[in-house]
Amino acid sequence: MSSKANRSTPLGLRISAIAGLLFLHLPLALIFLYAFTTEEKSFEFPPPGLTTKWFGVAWSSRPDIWQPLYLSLQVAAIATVLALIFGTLAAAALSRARFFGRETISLLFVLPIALPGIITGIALRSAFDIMSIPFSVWTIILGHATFCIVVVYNNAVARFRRLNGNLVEASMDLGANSFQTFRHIILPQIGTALLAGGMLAFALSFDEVIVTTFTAGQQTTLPIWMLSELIRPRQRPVTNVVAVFVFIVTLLPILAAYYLTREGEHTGGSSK
Amino acid sequence: MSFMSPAVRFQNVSRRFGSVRAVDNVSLDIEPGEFFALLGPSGSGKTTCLRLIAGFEQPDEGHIEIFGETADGVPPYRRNVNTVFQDYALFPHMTVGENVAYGLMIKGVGKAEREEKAKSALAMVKLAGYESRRTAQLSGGQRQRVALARALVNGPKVLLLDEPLGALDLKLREQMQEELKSLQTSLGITFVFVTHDQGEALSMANRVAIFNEGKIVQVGTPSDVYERPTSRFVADFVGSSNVLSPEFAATHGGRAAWTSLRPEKIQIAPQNALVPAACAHAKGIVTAISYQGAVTRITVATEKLALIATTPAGTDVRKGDSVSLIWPKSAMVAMGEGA
Amino acid sequence: MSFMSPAVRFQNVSRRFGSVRAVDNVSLDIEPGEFFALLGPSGSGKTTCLRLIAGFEQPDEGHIEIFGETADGVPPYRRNVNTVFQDYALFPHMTVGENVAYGLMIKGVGKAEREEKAKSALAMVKLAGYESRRTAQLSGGQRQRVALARALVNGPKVLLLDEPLGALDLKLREQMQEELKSLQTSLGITFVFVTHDQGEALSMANRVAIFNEGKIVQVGTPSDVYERPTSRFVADFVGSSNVLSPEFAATHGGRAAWTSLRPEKIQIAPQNALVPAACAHAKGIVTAISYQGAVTRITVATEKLALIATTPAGTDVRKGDSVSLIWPKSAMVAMGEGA
Amino acid sequence: VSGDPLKSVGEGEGQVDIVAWPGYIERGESDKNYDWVTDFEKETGCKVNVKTAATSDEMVTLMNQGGFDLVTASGDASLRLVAGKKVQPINIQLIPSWMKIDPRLQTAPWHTVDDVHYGVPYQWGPNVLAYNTNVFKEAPKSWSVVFEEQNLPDGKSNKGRVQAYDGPIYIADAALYLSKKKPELGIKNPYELNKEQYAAAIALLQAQRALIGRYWHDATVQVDDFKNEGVVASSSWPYQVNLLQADKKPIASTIPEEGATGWADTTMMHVDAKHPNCAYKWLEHSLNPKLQGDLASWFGSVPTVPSACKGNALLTDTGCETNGFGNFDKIWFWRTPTAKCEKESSCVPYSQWAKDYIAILGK
Amino acid sequence: MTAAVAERQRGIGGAISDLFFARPQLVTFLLLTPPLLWIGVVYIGSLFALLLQSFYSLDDFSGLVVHEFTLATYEQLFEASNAQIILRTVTMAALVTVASAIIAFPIAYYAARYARGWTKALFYLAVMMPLWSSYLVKVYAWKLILAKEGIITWFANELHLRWLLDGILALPVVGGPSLSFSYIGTFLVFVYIWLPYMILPTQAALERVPANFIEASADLGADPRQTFRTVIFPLALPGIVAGSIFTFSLTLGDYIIPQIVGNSRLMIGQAVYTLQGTAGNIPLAAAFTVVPMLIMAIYLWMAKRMGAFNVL
Ligand SMILES: Nc1ncnc2c1ncn2[C@@H]1O[C@H](COP(=O)(O)OP(=O)(O)OP(=O)(O)O)[C@@H](O)[C@H]1O
Ligand SMILES: Nc1ncnc2c1ncn2[C@@H]1O[C@H](COP(=O)(O)OP(=O)(O)OP(=O)(O)O)[C@@H](O)[C@H]1O
Ligand SMILES: NCCCCNCCCN
Ligand SMILES: [Mg+2]
Ligand SMILES: [Mg+2]
Repeated sequence: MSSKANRSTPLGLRISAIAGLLFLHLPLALIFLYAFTTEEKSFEFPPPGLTTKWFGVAWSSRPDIWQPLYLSLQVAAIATVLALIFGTLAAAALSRARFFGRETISLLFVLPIALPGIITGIALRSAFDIMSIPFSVWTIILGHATFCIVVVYNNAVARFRRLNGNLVEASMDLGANSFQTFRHIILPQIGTALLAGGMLAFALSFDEVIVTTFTAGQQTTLPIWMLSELIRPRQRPVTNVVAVFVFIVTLLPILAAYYLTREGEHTGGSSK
Repeated sequence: MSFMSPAVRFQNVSRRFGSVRAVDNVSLDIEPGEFFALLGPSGSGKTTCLRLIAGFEQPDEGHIEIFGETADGVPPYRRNVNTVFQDYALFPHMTVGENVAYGLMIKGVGKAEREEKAKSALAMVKLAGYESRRTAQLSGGQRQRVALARALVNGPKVLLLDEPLGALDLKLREQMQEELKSLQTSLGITFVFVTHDQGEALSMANRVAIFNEGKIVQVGTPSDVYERPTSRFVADFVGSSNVLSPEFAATHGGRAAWTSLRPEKIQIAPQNALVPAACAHAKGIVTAISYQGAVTRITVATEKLALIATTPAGTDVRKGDSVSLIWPKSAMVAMGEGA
Repeated sequence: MSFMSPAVRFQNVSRRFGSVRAVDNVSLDIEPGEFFALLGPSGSGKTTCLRLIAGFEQPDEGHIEIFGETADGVPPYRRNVNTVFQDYALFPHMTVGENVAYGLMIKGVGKAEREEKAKSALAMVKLAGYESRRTAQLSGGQRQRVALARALVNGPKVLLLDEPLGALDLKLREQMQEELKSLQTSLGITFVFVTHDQGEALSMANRVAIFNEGKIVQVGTPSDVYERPTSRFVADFVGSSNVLSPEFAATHGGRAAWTSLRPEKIQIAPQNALVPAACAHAKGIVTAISYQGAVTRITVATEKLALIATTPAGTDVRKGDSVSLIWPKSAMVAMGEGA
Repeated sequence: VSGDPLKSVGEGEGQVDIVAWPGYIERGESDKNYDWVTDFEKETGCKVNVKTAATSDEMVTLMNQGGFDLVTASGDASLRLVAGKKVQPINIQLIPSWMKIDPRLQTAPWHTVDDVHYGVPYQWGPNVLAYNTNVFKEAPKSWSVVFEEQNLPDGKSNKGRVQAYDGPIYIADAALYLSKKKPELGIKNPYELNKEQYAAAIALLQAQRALIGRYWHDATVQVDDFKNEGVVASSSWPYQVNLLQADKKPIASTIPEEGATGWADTTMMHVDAKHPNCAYKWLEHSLNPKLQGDLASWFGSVPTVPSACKGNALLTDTGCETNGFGNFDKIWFWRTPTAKCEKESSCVPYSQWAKDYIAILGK
Repeated sequence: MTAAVAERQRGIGGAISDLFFARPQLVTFLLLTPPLLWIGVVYIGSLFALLLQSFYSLDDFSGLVVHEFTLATYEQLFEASNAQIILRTVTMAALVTVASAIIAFPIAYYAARYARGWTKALFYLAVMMPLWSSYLVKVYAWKLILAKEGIITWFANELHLRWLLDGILALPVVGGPSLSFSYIGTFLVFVYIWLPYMILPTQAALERVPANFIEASADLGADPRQTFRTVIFPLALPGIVAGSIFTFSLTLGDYIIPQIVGNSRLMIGQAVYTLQGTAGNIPLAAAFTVVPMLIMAIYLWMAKRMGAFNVL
């Protein structure tokens, strides 16, 4: 990779890339804008007036936000942890050995993300029915972790594939047993991939509606809360306030993850 | 532990991968303190041999002993053997110092002590002061030395090196060859060294094993294998050689056997030059001249076969000249039967 | 297009990357039909030079002409120049045949015709019948030859090769060197060749340019640069050399200048051997002997400096012997001033 | 033992989970004046958890999933719930206010099966024709404005400007319209259609498809459609009309001459209700005249307790009449169509309705 | 002097490690079993349970599921109205996928090949942020954009482009009374929501195209356009295919977007969602789910062969 310096960006490319990004972001700007509208139930354009009161309202007089927020955080956190464990195990197993059926199994592991969420949802739901498992936080987590595993698995498998096998042997050569090697060598090497996978898993879980609809009983996760707020608005700007809040709170972790994972790529690849 | 037992002993060791016999019934003793080189073409089993010693592979057949103790089933992390990997395999998430101290940390050596030891190991390879560098900031030669320090700090009884100089450019390689050699001499550790560069093997090793297709075809001192190759394969593989057919050898004062004749033993003389009694000769026409700096390589087509001679630079033969090739009969080395 | 114009002309070309002067005010003519080698340490600007010729880089200063036509602003795809990349850069989504036919397809040559041409280009590099192979199924040497065929099939006027043999092992490399050389001779195309292997440069090239830090420090035939280095840098970089200080040279029959003396020019004689009139000599003690097969490399510490001599194998000196070193005064090559 | 009615109402379990139509159970969050939950919670210690459902199908689905104590089921859901054994008989002895219920509703067939009561009537009302008063200076007289392509009084076609309900039960609205428009079909009950009558209704709806930009599915979504999507006429509920009028939108409603379908909702109790005591407490509370009157005012519906019509500040004394108290007999309340029916020898069942309605929407 | 084959203290970890070393298959087995139990048994088992339901049927009279093997439900699946749903959904999914790929490519290409340093970080953020923003809130934002009284109309009026908008809305099939009541609207929202899922893998694939392939192509005479067509695009294709796994599958199964923005014509997701509620027609709902399952199975198989999984 050299000589970027004399390669100027073709104009057409620049324009279509920027247009594409605008397409991605103008609706987001709208979400921001309508967190400040004076309307309460349904939105019109242009907004009749602007106010910051909804931030106060959301903070102090809408206690119904907190429970779903907490539940979503809880579900996403646990699903992500489960996904990290199971996804890493699967990635480690499938990248270290070749055995009959390995290809099939690797295909199986991407299935939950490749099949529409509604199928995952209904299938799990009917399984819960058959086995008389009552709905609970755990059924939601089970549903989410099922597709989160894939996200972590994908990230981890890609990193394992690039992990220089000699590092593991070098560690054993220097006296470290399997566990020590895992802790001191493998984990730091795949750490950034797990971080990236974990973040994406968390994001997907935190925002998942469809699978949740089928695997939740009475519990209201944040997206479910949002859905009912949007369909039957009480104070519609409050929904936007919550969305904006989530947006801002996640900005920094995403940026941090970006730099961390980049560093990982860098050092991961420099061993040659 | 017996002081008489070899550092490494292979007893009829075989290692197969599917249908490939990577190492095929190899028996070998490497003595303590030797600088032992494994030489052979790509895929001939050199790396597999090292991996068997390190414990990354287990023999399918046969036994390996290290200093008289069986290595059967002993995992790498329980062998007092260390490896310098071809690509160094430095841990990219650790500093130079942490890399070197890794083995000690695993052993449970305290922080202060292992930092001290890492420091002196780095000093030994002339990298004092590099402790806190990132490995990505090192040049190839520096990495190689870190890998060496990381292995040596554990005080191995056998050090395995798999083409450690392969990735370096010529000048750096020459310099590292000298450093390695003097380190080995001063530490007295057994070095087992894989290379595909014969010059390296010949100049550095006490003994060389030549591999071909998983088998050892010859073991001996560098001059053994260079000057007395026992097979066409060795003659051809180690340096360049003219291989004379039994007939040609017989009619030129040698034995009726496949015979090796090194190019540098052949002198180029005018067509009608006198031939000393102890020498053989052949007439031919110069077909190619290749300048190589210190020497010039001249190809001469004789009636029967093309011979290559190397002469000091500046010889004024030209393409198309008719010349006489003269060589001492003693320079013809007969090799094994069908070799 | 004038037949008198050089194949490639650099006029005061510079290329900077940030503060690095990768190519620094280089002027150079490469004649049509030459086999021209660029030699120099890592980072000295060889690749950048090739990239300037190919058009992947544009000079920051100066001009490049190709066969008399300016290359300023001409994109790579409009230059009648082709490149064999160091890592071959074969397209993984195409078969061998498609790779070779790629340039023709781009030119709009019909399917039948380009397949025909690809076929004969592959035959030329001895890969007939490999058309439908995937590139992943090829060995290193085979890939290199596909890359060559892919470049040659377009009938370039200049072929650029960036360390094309770097990844191959010795035997294969020697074989490819011969193939390349004979191809170039038979096609008469101008080859510009980057290597870090001096042996390769010396034996293959008509002329060699030696690079250091973005500058050309010497251009000449192989024997020019080997036997008449104009600077310490060249003397040291090309082959191994004893560099004598002006004082040492002056007291030993040379000029009072930094002087190069090749090890193979030095003879080792007994302490009191007669010194012919045309020769210089120095006495010293043997400090190291390194067996290298064809030759043995002997280090002798004289009063002033350590000299290296190479002698044919079999010389029976030993470490610690007191010897006399004798060399023709003509072998001392004085180099530029502060070089 | 699940399914057996309670013999007496004991201590509350601390909560009650209810599936309800939007706007049916208010705790003052939308408008402080409309709150019939807070006091109940204080008195009984039963926390009320509400899950709103937009359609009868959604309600049935939620009840099938379980986890709820009560549901405010309309007639097209109630019998399905009874047949599906998802709801339990109600012991009316435990509901002192039972006798206050409008006699017309006490044994209504959508909650009484073989003389067993499966619920407590909650509210009822018509599916009105909502229209934009800027377009219609006078109230439209016939449902034809949504069924047949025509120019509206503003001179523009009704195409793309009218809506129909997104639910199979809307086939009954078409049948009701046809019962007047094409008397020769002999439609006597829009929920009991023989093959021929049914086919005519389907044909009408298929033709109507070309007029509809989007079917309305959710009450509050329809409010948006009236505001933002240029909808000028649609079958609707008084609830939407109230919301739109409160927002000063030029919307009014009428019951055209063909009459109207409607809903009469019943609070029913899940067979596996986990909080039966709180549920009974709520059932009794649901008949509270204050609640009934406030709700009628809020939703635009009619109380099932006639006494609620008097003296309610929010509803006002004319409220019940306005919301259709006198129209009870003109309203064809939602029911689940079944193959076995009274007026015809055999009728097209609901499953067929459901399938065909999907096909109509997809046309 | 320590023994050559050292006897270091083992501890429990060491002992297990020794066992693992001697039996590498055991390690693979131990690693693989838990995730395989989850995905291979629980998840796949659930899918089979669902699949099984599609071979039951619904009794029209009682509305109850008949637990007897029959293909009647599949017959229903291919009735005109249901076949229409499948066709409509697959067409939509295909168009959304193609459009996402077309819009995503320049972004991914720019990010992979031209953006450096902070611009690269900016691109990354720009793609990740929409992914982290609530799906529902985004969809509702679009409703406001597309509504008849919405933003697009507002701008069309301001810019005197109303004729253009009306012209678009007058298009047969895809048009409608308003953008938010039309296929165009549904399509736009789908493309918008799934776009990041297309950009990320495409960018990953593009980043893996070595720079010297592009130089080699130029060297052989290909101008940038030809290089793009013959080298860059084919090599980025696995990434696009990986992205299309998401866009295609997510469109196949989504029931929320077409319900909020659309013309009430059902898509598979909505059909499944309503069927399993409406009259509890689980068999038909299950039969409907078989369609995406089959499509995705074939799709995955092809994608795997193209190497798309490496950039998923
Ligand atoms: N893990 C393995 N699986 C399958 N085959 C293997 C494996 N390791 C080595 N081989 C095969 O065994 C043979 C010997 O390989 P080995 O690496 O020991 O050769 P080498 O002499 O080190 O070659 P090189 O000089 O190319 O490094 C080769 O044919 C190789 O392909
Ligand atoms: N694209 C680039 N950006 C920044 N610096 C560069 C770039 N390309 C080359 N350089 C720098 O220019 C100098 C010359 O590099 P070049 O690749 O020409 O050397 P080289 O002689 O080919 O070396 P090598 O033998 O290692 O291939 C080096 O210092 C290198 O780091
Ligand atoms: N960001 C919301 C999109 C939902 C994606 N869900 C993926 C799960 C697929 N089963
Ligand atoms: Mg090897
Ligand atoms: Mg280079």
